[in-house]
Amino acid sequence: MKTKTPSKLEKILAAGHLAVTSECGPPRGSDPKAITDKAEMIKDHVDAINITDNQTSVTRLCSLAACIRLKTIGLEPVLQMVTRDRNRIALQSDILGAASFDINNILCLSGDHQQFGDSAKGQNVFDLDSMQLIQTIRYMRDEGKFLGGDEIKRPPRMFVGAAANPFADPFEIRVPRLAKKIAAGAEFIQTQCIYNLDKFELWMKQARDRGLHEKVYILAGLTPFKSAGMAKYMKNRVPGMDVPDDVVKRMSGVAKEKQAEEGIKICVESIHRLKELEGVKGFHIMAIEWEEKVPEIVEEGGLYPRPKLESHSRG
Amino acid sequence: MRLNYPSNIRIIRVPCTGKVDLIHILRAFEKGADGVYVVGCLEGDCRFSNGNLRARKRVEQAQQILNAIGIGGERVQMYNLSSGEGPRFAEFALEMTEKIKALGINPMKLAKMKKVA
Amino acid sequence: MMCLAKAIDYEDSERRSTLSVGAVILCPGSEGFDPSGLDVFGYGKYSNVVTSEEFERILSASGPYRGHLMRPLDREAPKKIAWIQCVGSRDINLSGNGYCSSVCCMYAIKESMIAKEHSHDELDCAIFNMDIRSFGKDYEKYYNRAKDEQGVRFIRSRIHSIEEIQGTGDLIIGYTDETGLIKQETFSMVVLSVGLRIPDSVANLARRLRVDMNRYNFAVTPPFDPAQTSRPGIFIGGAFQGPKDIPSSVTEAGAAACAAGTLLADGRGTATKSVEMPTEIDIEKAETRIGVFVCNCGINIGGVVDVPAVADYAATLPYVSFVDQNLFTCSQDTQDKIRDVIKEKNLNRVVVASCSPRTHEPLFQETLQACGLNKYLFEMANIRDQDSWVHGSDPKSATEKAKDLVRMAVARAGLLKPLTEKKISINKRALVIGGGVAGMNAALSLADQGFETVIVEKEAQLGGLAGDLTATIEGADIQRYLLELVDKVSNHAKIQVLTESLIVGFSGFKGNFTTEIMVGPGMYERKIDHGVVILATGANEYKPTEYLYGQDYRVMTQIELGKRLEAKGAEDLKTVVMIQCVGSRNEEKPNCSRVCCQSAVKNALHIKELNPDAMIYILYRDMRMYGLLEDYYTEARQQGILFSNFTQDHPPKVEATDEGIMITFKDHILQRDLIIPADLLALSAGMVAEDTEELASILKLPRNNEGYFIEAHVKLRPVDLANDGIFLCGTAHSPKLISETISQSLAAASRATIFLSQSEITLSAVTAKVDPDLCAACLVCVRACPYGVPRINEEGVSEIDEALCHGCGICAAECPAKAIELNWYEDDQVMSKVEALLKGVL
Amino acid sequence: MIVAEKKPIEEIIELVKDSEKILIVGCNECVTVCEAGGKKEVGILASALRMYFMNQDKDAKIDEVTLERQCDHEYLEEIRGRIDQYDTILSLACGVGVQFMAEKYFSTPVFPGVNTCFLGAAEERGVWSERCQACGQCILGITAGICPISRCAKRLMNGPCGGSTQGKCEINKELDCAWQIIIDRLKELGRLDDYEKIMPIKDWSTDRAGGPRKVVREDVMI
Repeated sequence: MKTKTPSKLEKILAAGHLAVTSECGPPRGSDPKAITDKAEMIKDHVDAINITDNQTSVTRLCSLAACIRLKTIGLEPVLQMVTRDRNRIALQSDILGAASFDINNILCLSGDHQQFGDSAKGQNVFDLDSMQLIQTIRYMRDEGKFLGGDEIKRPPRMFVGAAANPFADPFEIRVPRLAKKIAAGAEFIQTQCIYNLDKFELWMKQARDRGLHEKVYILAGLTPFKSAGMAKYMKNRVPGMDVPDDVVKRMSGVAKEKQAEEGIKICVESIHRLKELEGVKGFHIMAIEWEEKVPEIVEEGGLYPRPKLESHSRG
Repeated sequence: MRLNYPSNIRIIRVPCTGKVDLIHILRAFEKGADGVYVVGCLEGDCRFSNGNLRARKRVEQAQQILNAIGIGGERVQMYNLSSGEGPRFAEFALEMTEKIKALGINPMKLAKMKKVA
Repeated sequence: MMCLAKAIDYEDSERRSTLSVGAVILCPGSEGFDPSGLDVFGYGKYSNVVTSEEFERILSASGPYRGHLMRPLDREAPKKIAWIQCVGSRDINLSGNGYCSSVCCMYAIKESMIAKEHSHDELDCAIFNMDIRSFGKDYEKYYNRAKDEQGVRFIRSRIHSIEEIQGTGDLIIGYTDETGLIKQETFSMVVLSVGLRIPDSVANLARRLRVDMNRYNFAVTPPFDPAQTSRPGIFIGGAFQGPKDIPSSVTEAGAAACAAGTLLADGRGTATKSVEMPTEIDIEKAETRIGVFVCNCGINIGGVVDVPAVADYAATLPYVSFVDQNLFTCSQDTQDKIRDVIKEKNLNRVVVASCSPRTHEPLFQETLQACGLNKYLFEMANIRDQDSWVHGSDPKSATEKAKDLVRMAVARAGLLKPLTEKKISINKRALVIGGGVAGMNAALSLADQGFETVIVEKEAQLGGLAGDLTATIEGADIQRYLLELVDKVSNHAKIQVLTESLIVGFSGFKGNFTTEIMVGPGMYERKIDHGVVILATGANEYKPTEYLYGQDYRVMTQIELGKRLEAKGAEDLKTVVMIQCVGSRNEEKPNCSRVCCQSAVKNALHIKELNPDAMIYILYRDMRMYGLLEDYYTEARQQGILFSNFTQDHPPKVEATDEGIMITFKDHILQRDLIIPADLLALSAGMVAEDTEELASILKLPRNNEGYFIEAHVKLRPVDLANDGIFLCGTAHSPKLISETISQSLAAASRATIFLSQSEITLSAVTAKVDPDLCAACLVCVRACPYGVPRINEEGVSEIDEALCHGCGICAAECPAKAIELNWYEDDQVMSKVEALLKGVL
Repeated sequence: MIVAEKKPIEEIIELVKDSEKILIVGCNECVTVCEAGGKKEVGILASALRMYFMNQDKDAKIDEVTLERQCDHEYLEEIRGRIDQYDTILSLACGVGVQFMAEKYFSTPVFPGVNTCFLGAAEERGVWSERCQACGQCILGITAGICPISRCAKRLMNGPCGGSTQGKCEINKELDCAWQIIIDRLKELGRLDDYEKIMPIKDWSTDRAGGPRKVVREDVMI
């Protein structure tokens, strides 16, 4: 498959490999070691690393700086960018900043509402929404222009991604919404954590029925449970999350000290099942504050070793 | 029914407690009343459907305001009884009188007395 | 003590007068049975045995113990009270009163509930009964509440002795329970639920009037003319016709009034004198001159309050031009005096400091009107009920309070404005909804009195449910009666009948309604203007889903059985079983249907008459053969009809076989199941109200859960609805017998006549009014009014129709723009009292 | 209508506690309709403040007036003659009225007595909810008549976000997800296909982002 950007992730996907990505949350402080340490743990087991952008609206070190830090140690970052905190000036400016460090992957999100985080009394921006951010980046890259119409000298060359939540309500528009994001210009999709595999398969089937799996690379999102408590929390407290009762039961059914192990097991089993599902082009493993377990999951999931590509060049 | 109750109560007649306005209650205190209480029909038995429930809400609003300005919300109360319950009327009169005695006179009167002295 | 008002002429003596009248209505009433003669109950011997009438006094706040629950012997609070039912009722042996007194079950339940409420500690109440007869509208729910929520115990039993325990005053009741076991239980107090009887004086009166009475001295009335005694022109209302409760008495009194009114219709208004009111004095430019009249009320006020001091004080108040004090301000000579003073002193506001406006305001207002003063320029200070009566021990405070009350009254009086009471003309036509026995009787009564009446019936024929009925329990032929009734109605010059008609719209107010009707089968629309509405929408027999009904031809309802007996007789019936309370007294339809016990007994007796060898079983929960119906119950037992009791939890089981319908039920004496093969199973199906959901919403009338319309007051206004000008009768109100239906329709017609016989009605001026300049059209009044009266008019401001306004003042208090005032209770009028009271305090 | 809410009496006292001559001015428009600042509320507040000052042993003159509207010069003029008698004006109008008053009577302190909340509707008496943010460029024609700008917590033009759960918003289970309603309504109108049309990036210049706005109607001016 032809690639449009210098992105390593794009190349791996285009070559037909199952891609593996993971993510790191930047620290709530300015110590760069917090990022590099996490990245070092997983760098050999993943193709690219997402850096979250003030996730759950809790203020952290900025995503862009953390991505640059990864770049400096030779890793492949995926810059997550939410439209909650920046207007179109800041968004475009940050995109150019990232491009200047040859950050080649970007994931477009709207972002959690600020009321969940540490700045509930703050304003939100939402000048654009995620769909429009995708369009903006594609416009900057493909047309070489700012939204205002002026020309960009050395436009960004980014592989543009979006999130999809197959489980949010209303279910009937989940696939049309995916189609909409693809139409906006999304080239890869990282999904919400999948626990309800049946429902995910149904979603994927509907996507396949429309041929969407051929227009975009879908990476299945997975998050291992550390404990039964976490499973219950995700089920009941996190909006848009679908954790079936039998999964919670399974986690609760084992002794406390064995629960972490069980969580990894569930995650690995999911990889094996989803690998076989037509349309799944890779996995996005979000081991929240548990990055050390990513290598184990990747290995057990039969996704190791990662493919090696000839050193990527600036095109 | 010639029951005895304290003689410090003056009744103002309204067609329904639903006619009692929050302003009426506040004005009474403004003019120096030590306490005000509204006596309506039993809840669920208002002759005009829900006037007494509205009165209760207004009494609660008055309590809030009186608390906020330092007069004391306890000085205003809502009571309910049916027309045949003379003894309960007397009980309420006694209860209210004792409540107000315990709270003392309208604090605005104290403020005025201080000023005169 | 002499009457200070000199209202009593102690020298007066008996005189004979002759009055010439066109009709007489007998309402002499009944009295409580005196149980002194019945040794078994120990009344008169043990002081803790009291009658229900005495117990009522014990519970009363104005009673001997001021409402504190005590027993007579030692003034101790009782812990356990027993009620003994049917003392002097349903009892041929001891008292000779074979009838049921109809009211005792309900008052015993009521007394037990109130006793529980009055008791500080847990009180155990037990009601010893043969059957609980809670047959009136919504009575069953009250019974259920007593039983299930308040824990009143109901013990089906027969009492054989009551003995006092020496020293404690407690009483041991010895009784036989329903299984025949002899038991005893100790109570702190026993209440005898005594029945009603006709006093000898009443019986003598009736004999003098040559009015026929039955063997219990109740007046005899024909089933289809329940207000008529045996003597033409003499009518009857209340318990002299048979034991009955308050709503029935009020209803039948209305029926008697209607019957008398029909007889005397030509004379209506010929003997009345109308009062000529002088033209009203315009006071708009006059300076305020207030007259204050302070009343001594004999010694009621004067004995406590220093009236001269109050009068002197009143004279010092602003705008007061005249003060007087009277021994009795309400006496006629004082009215004359006040009238003279108003004229002489040019008074334009009057304050009377006396008693309660509730009782005396209209009297004084008339005095004002008689000398041309608007009646709303009047104010009262209640220095009796609110003062002298309640502060008798402290005359000094009472006098000070009286001065305050007078000052407050004078302040308000000064702000009063004359108000005009709107007079509206009355459309003298009546609309009767429903053309059954109830609707036709109501229409006929109105038409016979000269009022044009329109009957709206949804079916193609008149008659309603009565079309399916054969005879009354007394044996009167219902079909013949109905035929005559339909004939009279159809041919009456003043009655218009619209059949196959549906009401689709309704508007207006008392005296001036407009109803839109689609008249079938052509479905053309008619608009009828009328002054009153009589609702007679009726009810139907419940179509059972229980006991194989509709699945086996041998299972039928009582109405169907009545028709079958008429058509086929009973020769072929060897065994008949009847099951009571089908579709009544259950979770879905909690009320008793009132008529089904008598339907069962009526049909059972009819079968026996046709085929004396037939075996008949009636399976019942409580036999509710109230009033004089009890005699038929007694007769049924004497004829060998078998009665067996079951409970709601253990209903009979029914199975269809070739040998017959097999009915399994528990016999309480034998304590085992019996299986009876029956040729016919009759289900005493209850009544269900006609479906009036849409009608109720068009007319905006409230109905209870079972779909019966809700009257203005359960006891005192049984045929009025809360909405003026709309009346209710027949089974649209609740299930009832045909004679009861006729009574109620006459009563409804009588109430309607009060309206229709006036040429105009005067509305209270105490209504809300909107200042359109202030109104913000916010809809708060529209949403807050309990009667849906305010509306935003074409000018975009709220408008309140004074003919519809009930005068509660809720809208005035809620209005955020302060654009609404309630006449006579305007904000400054109300607040003037507060300000006068607290003047100078701050 | 503009929906406002009464400020807590404590907060108002804090604003005016040093004043001696206060005129409380109500408004007979929106704030009357939403029961926050009409003649009735003026009366209640005036009485409460009079009592507060009396209880503080202070002499204060507190007067009441309710104007037809505080957002029109002509109505505000009605109090010009008496404005000098007061050292404080407490306006129970919305933020518009308070400011217009302050502009007009430049040398008299004007304080707000209500919090102006939003442009909304009365769902029933006592319950008001937001329906419009006055963005100046109405898109209701393409969003099935439901405004995502005022009713989506993230004002997403292409919602719903992943937080929409059982028709409710992620920020509050009581709050309807605007996009759920849009989708329901599109379905009802048989226009669900429209959902896949991407809503273009919005021109916010007619919103407050473009600075204080002004509507000038030459056609009605002389």
